[in-house]
Amino acid sequence: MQTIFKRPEALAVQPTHYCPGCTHGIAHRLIAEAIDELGLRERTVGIAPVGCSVLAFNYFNFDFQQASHGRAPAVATGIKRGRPDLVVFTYQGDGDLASIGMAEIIHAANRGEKFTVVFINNAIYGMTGGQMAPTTMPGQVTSTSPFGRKTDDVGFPIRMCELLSSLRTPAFIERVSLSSPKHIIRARKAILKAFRYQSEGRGFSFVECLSTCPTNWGVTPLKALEWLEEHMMPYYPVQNFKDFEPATPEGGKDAD
Amino acid sequence: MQTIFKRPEALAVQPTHYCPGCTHGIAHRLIAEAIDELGLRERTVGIAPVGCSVLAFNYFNFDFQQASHGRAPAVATGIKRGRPDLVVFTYQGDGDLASIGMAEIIHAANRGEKFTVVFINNAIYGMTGGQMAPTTMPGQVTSTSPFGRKTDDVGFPIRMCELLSSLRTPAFIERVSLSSPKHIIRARKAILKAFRYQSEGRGFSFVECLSTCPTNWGVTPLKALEWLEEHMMPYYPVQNFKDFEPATPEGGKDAD
Amino acid sequence: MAKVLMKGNEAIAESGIRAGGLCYFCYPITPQSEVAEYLSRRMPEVGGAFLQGESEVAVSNMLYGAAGAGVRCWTTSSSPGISLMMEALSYIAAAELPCVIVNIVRAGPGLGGILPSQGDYRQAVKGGGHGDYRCLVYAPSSVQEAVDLMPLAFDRADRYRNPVLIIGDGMIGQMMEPVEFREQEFPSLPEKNWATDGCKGRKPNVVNSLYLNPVEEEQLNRKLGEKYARMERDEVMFEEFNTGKPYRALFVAYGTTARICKTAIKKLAEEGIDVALLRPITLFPFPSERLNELAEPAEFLLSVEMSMGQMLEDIRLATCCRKPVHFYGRQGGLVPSPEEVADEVKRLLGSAKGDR
Amino acid sequence: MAKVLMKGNEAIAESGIRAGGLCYFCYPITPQSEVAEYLSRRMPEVGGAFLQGESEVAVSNMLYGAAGAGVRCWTTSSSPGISLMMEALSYIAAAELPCVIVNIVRAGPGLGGILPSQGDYRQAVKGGGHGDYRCLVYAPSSVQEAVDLMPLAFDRADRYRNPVLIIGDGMIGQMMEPVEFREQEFPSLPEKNWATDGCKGRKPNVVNSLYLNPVEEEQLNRKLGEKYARMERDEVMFEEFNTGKPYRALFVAYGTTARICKTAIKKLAEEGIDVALLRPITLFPFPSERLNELAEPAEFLLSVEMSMGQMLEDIRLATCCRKPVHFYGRQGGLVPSPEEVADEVKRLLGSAKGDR
Amino acid sequence: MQTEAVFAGFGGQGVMLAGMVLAETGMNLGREVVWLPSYGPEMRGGTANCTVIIADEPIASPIVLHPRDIVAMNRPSLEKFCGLMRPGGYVVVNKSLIAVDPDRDDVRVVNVEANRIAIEAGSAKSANMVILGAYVGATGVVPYEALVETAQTVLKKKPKLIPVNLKCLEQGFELGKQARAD
Amino acid sequence: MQTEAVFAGFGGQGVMLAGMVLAETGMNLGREVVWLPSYGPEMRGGTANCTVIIADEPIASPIVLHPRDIVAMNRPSLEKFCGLMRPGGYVVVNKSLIAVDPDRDDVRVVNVEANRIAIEAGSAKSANMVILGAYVGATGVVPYEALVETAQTVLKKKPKLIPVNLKCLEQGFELGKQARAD
Amino acid sequence: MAKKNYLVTIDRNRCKGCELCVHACPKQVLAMSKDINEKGYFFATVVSQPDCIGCKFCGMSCPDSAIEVAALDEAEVAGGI
Amino acid sequence: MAKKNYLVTIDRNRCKGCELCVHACPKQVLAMSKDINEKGYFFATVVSQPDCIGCKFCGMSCPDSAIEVAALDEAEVAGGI
Ligand SMILES: Cc1ncc(C[n+]2csc(CCOP(=O)(O)OP(=O)(O)O)c2C)c(N)n1
Ligand SMILES: Cc1ncc(C[n+]2csc(CCOP(=O)(O)OP(=O)(O)O)c2C)c(N)n1
Ligand code: SF4
Ligand code: SF4
Ligand code: SF4
Ligand code: SF4
Ligand code: SF4
Ligand code: SF4
Ligand SMILES: [Mg+2]
Ligand SMILES: [Mg+2]
Repeated sequence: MQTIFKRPEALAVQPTHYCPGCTHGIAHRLIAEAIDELGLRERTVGIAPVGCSVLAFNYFNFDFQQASHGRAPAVATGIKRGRPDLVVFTYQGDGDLASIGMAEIIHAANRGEKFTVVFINNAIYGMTGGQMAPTTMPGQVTSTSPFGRKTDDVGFPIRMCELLSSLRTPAFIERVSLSSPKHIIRARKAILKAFRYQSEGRGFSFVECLSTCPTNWGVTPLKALEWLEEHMMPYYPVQNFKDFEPATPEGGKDAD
Repeated sequence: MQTIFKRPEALAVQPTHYCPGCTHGIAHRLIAEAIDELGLRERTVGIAPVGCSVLAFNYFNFDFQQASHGRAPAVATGIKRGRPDLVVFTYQGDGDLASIGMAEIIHAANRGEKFTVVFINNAIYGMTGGQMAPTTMPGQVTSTSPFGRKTDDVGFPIRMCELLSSLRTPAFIERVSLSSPKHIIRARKAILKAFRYQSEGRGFSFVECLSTCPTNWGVTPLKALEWLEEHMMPYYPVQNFKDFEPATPEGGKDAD
Repeated sequence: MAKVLMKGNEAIAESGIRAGGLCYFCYPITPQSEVAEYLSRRMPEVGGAFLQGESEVAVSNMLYGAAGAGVRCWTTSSSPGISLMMEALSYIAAAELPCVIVNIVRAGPGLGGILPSQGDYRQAVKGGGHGDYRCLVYAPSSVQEAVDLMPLAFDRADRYRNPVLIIGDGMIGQMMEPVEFREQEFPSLPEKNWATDGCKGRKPNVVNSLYLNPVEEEQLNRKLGEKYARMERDEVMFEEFNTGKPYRALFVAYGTTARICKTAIKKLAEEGIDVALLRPITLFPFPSERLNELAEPAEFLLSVEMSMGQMLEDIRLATCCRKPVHFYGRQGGLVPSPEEVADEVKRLLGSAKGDR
Repeated sequence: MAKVLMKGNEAIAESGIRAGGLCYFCYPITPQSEVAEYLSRRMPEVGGAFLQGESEVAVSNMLYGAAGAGVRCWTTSSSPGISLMMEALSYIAAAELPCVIVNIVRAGPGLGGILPSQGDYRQAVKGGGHGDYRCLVYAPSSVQEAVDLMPLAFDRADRYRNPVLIIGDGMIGQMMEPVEFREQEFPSLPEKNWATDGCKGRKPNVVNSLYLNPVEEEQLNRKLGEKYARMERDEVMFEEFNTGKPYRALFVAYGTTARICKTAIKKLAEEGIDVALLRPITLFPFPSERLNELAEPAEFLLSVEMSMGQMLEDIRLATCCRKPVHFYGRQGGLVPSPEEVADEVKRLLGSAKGDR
Repeated sequence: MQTEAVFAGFGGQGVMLAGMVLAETGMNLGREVVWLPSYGPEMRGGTANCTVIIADEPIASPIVLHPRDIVAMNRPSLEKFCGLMRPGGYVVVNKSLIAVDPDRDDVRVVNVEANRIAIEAGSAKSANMVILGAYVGATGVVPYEALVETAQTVLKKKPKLIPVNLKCLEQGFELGKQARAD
Repeated sequence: MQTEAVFAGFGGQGVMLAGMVLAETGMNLGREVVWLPSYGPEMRGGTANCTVIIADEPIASPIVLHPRDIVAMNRPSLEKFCGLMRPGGYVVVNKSLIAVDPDRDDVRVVNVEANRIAIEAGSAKSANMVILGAYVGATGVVPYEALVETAQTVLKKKPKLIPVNLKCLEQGFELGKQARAD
Repeated sequence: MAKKNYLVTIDRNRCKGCELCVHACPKQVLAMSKDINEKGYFFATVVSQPDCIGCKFCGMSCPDSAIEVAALDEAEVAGGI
Repeated sequence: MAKKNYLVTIDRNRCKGCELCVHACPKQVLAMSKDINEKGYFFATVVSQPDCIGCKFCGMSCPDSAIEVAALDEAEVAGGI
């Protein structure tokens, strides 16, 4: 008998505190698989954000730091600048990365910091009880947009991949979805590539995972996946935005 | 005799503290002209940043607030949300807006806050003595990039117009140059339009002015203009990036 | 008006609106997000402004802007969020802008936990931002008091042109108590003729904290100093409990812990041990004078806190160390029980001398 | 090694490198940008890391990351920049990470001015971030002392696993004095077996300040409390001046103002008035015990500060208000002159009683 | 006089609301009340509980280490709180989900099959009303009529749910009263 | 003994460097020195000045309200500082740019046409060396040889500039010495 | 090539009953049980093991890593394990 | 249409001597003076007024708003103002 699918070694045995059907767990597993596959476990440091995944350090089998809200990219920068030999990734929610942490993610991306970001976009603040995020869909009801997100009041949802890929420096940017096995397979590849690029020293790599928050969306896990595919995917296209190209020589002409 | 060119009324008589040939003064005048032309002086509030233009409140003839470093867009948001009847603009340098203030400018832009931003990009921190900015050119020597900006260490210069125009909400985004009368005329038009849009309630308007810092670039004012045209303009193309289009209806399909 | 049963956070929200705080900026954080949630529904009804900002840094600067334009504005947050406001708070104080900031304190330091705490006393009272500035700091100990302090806070903010902090703990935010929204009368306020709301018919106004000329900056510092001295003279608020008859010990406690002390006092009274309580309602200014008087008959003072004893220095200063000042505290989200507190008093009464 | 004439900021930069601070993050701000400028040239030479971050918020979190990975790291900034680090500082203290933060204080509050000040005393000493935490705080009063304190600061940061602040004023940063880079010997440090530097051969490490279980959070608070008590016992540093013979008054001053007091003491001595000085070198822990002893023979104490008297409370606490404690200060970037200070002493000696 | 009751159960069992209805009833009667939720990490997925204090004098401490009464909707709640209650208090046990009995003999036990009764009454979600009724029936801390009135006001916005909830309340109340009489 | 000198002038006149060379000379002689710049708003475009203190004992206060000596490169500097200096001190005046005379008779005045001499020596930028030489010549605060040595070390990286600067230093020194003798 | 056989194992006490695996399985191999586990969730179970095609979709979809999939050797299948 | 005449006025004490106006003028109407102004700057002056075509480039380029341009009426020109 040969096991063809099981919990990866880099994932801790410890069960998670996530709500039933929350896709955070899927993203965790994909990361662990990538780290196992590339053999990076013993030199990896993960950065947990403030958000539902704040306790991520309990769920992986390698070193972790817990960062203040939104600042995981700065924390990761600190580690990488001090210890370039380590493999570092941040794991951040959309409130964390796209709201309070906007400056840090853009600057880390633009400096080409050599770490990986796994961005969990579930269009809401999960941890604090379902407030509006910058990624919340137009019309979506949340606890601080009780009448639905009004774009003439607070604008349209921010698409982080599009935003970051308007920068020249980042090496790899891709958006994936965790909504079905087909998409999960693509997500797995993207995450693997992001870590591989990092381990090859190729600069900043970023994977956005479209995710669910059944609890705060107020639907079942299955309905949440449907809602993701129906409402989020048309606005947040699942695709590669940037893949590694050798940087042009210092001061050279602009490739864009 | 008919005066065809003079100091606009909205500009204070008070001489500025700017270095000789610094284009901050030109930008000031263009703003004052726009405000005069639109008759907005008595209901305008300007926001001075932290940077060489920190004392801008002395140079205009209307109400002003001085904001903390990088937060002018938040300050402007506060004013506009509390007093939507006022006309508000921020005046920010590249260190202020593109470094420490990145989160605030992106979010104000994305919420479509109904104020105007005049962004003075001189590729350096002027006020503090010429440190590297996120907008500093590759290879450019500054007091904190003594060997020239290395893109493999700190990435490529950030292009704010490109970045912001990847967002869906902003109404008006244009880059202009203050390097010659021809460009100044275009700049004047862009700034006028930005204020007009605001006064019509059309949402966030943004004008980036390519500028000089002869003092910290270590060249004469004339050479500085040349350097701007030669080195900055190819990388920072002078053009309109976004002009007002009516927002699509709530929750409607994505226009991009 | 009839009483209604309300959660502290929602009661604060409603009271803020009734006090004219029609411009509210926030960033979600437990245990106070209900304020924002309530106001996101309620503000549109009253024509006020509700905005969830991108961060507490931004929110605090939105306050600066709105306050500078003469608008009654406020925010609520909790410990880590408040720390992010320190630069702006210093600016707001320096530019003499009125606003109200409610801190529903949680356990710290760092990310800590979300349970109640009083660990931000020093930050609030001694100043967490840079430079010489002070905030007026109120510490309600019931939902009703939180409701009552909101209009006062707005009034004093405007009157002094100074930020006002309200320090509650998670408990104050989360518990429900019956509340009544009473109309409060205040003397009329000076006109905000300094606000940047368009220079029509007057010279331009400037909201600013930059003074490159050190002489002017010194003047600002001294002017602010005088203002804080005025607050110390005029704004002290406290409650006394059981001070009418002789007592052997004096509790000093604020907010939730003061209520716990009251129960402990009742329990102790049943055992024939008389203990009194001074409850500071203003933490800055601290009720030093009254505390000094009340300390007189007591054998010792006992500060009961949900922190490591952050109020101790103020108690010692107030009493010139004439009486032993003891400390009983729980931390990390644990709340001292009346039983624990009563036991501590008995232990101390039994024992010889405490700390100086 | 021969002496070299160096600007305070550059001397601090060089000393930081020699102390092994090979990982430096910064954001420019006057009056300390020379540290960054120096290190941007020097770090590549020594194979260290130099990075100008996007903001002080980011920089302070870079420190958290690097310190957590076991790297000796540090930053320098000035007042408003330091305020932006308050959340991270609380995290760093809570996660027990070692790092050094130099604050070249400027006039505040708000944007203030760039001239020298001591207005951040309370922020540094009483805690500007949320929650119960403390930093070890050193206050050099010469360029040489700043140089000497850097290795000590790094050592203590590692030894206590705690952030260490160095508080200079703009003068310390800007003036040139001859300095010598002396080798300092320290007992060997415990291994950083808690650092997140790859879990090869051991269980994963976690750098964290979140404790959802209040019992654990309380334990953390108490553990930290014990650490701070240990600092208070073992780390007090101060200098005495002119305390060898009888004196009528005692100056208490740190940093630049202490030097001014020394000159005032000489001037006063010429007029036959003997005055002594206690100069705290550590602001936390404050040299309370020694101050209390030295206060004994003095008629009064005079705190000389470039602030509105932020150190007064600590002096009063140390001396249990047994002696009048007076205050002479300049603010806003103005520096008290020796003449002014001497005059104040004479005025006070002439007058009857001062404040309690 | 002061009574304190902890209402505890699984998230979603409606214990918070049950406590709120009780507190509001007390308030409407002009008495002093506090409703204090446990909030914190256990919110997500775990147990939920609240404390209701009803008193004649202003309530000093909102924190009650040893409440007089316990209302336990599930087994972990019973196990967590039963040991803390004061001797002589009431413990109301949801027998539908709790197979065991309280391990104390100095407290008065009220057994109610709250879920079964609710399901039979036509609303599986109203088990909280059954048990609230039982608590009030047993303790008499507030008059039944006042409780009903509050429940009606609380449910005002969902008038269709009123009858079934009142039915649950009543059935619980009767059981509670009986237990008291026992 | 302690001497304090304020070097003041227009930004770009090199007063800061002149002060530094003096301070460094003092240090090389084993004496206590402090060099303190005025920094602040006046940096941009306005006047610049620094204070150099040379003493035999550790220097207590780096702040000198009433310096002994003044070296004024332009008129605003003379006006700003002359009134502050102590009686008996030296005031060195750059006559090339300052038409007026110090309005005090209790100080010793040393007039030097620093700019003219520098231009004649072949380096318009070296007026600061002329005036530094004059100050040292007049006051004798450090030996001339030590000053020359320091100047040479400071200019090490630009060897071409050494001769002209030394020439300026020397001419200034001679004028200073003369003035002292006067 | 002979049809391969697979063994799907679900750790019932890790399962939170989200049903994502059930939904993900193209062959209806899985279903929710009527029992609850330690944590009080209705957990997923294997109801038609032989239909399993070893696509691993169930495991990929499970947020709680409660599922293992193994490929059985011919022999094992024959042995009826 | 007759050639119009223009009057360019430079506020010498506002001028910081940056030379931008001189450079911007298409007609070499302006030049730097050899004198210094109150602030110590060599200021810009008008050296060939009649060549001015009133394009305002000088004014637009001046960071210190030191320049005014006026169009002269026929009469004024005649009057030799
Ligand atoms: C400075 C600060 N502000 C606010 C919070 C409160 N907070 C905790 S998690 C969170 C949002 C999390 O949302 P997201 O990043 O989308 O993660 P999710 O929970 O959805 O996975 C917030 C605002 C905090 N802990 N610190
Ligand atoms: C919080 C904070 N950090 C840093 C500074 C110091 N500072 C003042 S101006 C400035 C940069 C200004 O550069 P830029 O925005 O490009 O404006 P410029 O001077 O070039 O016009 C900095 C970093 C400050 N005042 N406050
Ligand atoms: S609240 Fe939402 S994001 Fe958080 S664990 Fe639950 S489902 Fe997942
Ligand atoms: S330093 Fe640069 S940006 Fe600042 S005023 Fe001078 S030239 Fe302009
Ligand atoms: S491996 Fe595929 S076929 Fe087999 S149970 Fe899982 S999802 Fe169904
Ligand atoms: S996906 Fe996992 S957690 Fe969800 S039902 Fe299936 S086995 Fe259980
Ligand atoms: S208006 Fe035109 S032509 Fe006339 S001086 Fe100015 S730039 Fe020259
Ligand atoms: S552009 Fe203005 S400041 Fe510059 S030289 Fe001409 S007049 Fe003078
Ligand atoms: Mg989220
Ligand atoms: Mg700039």
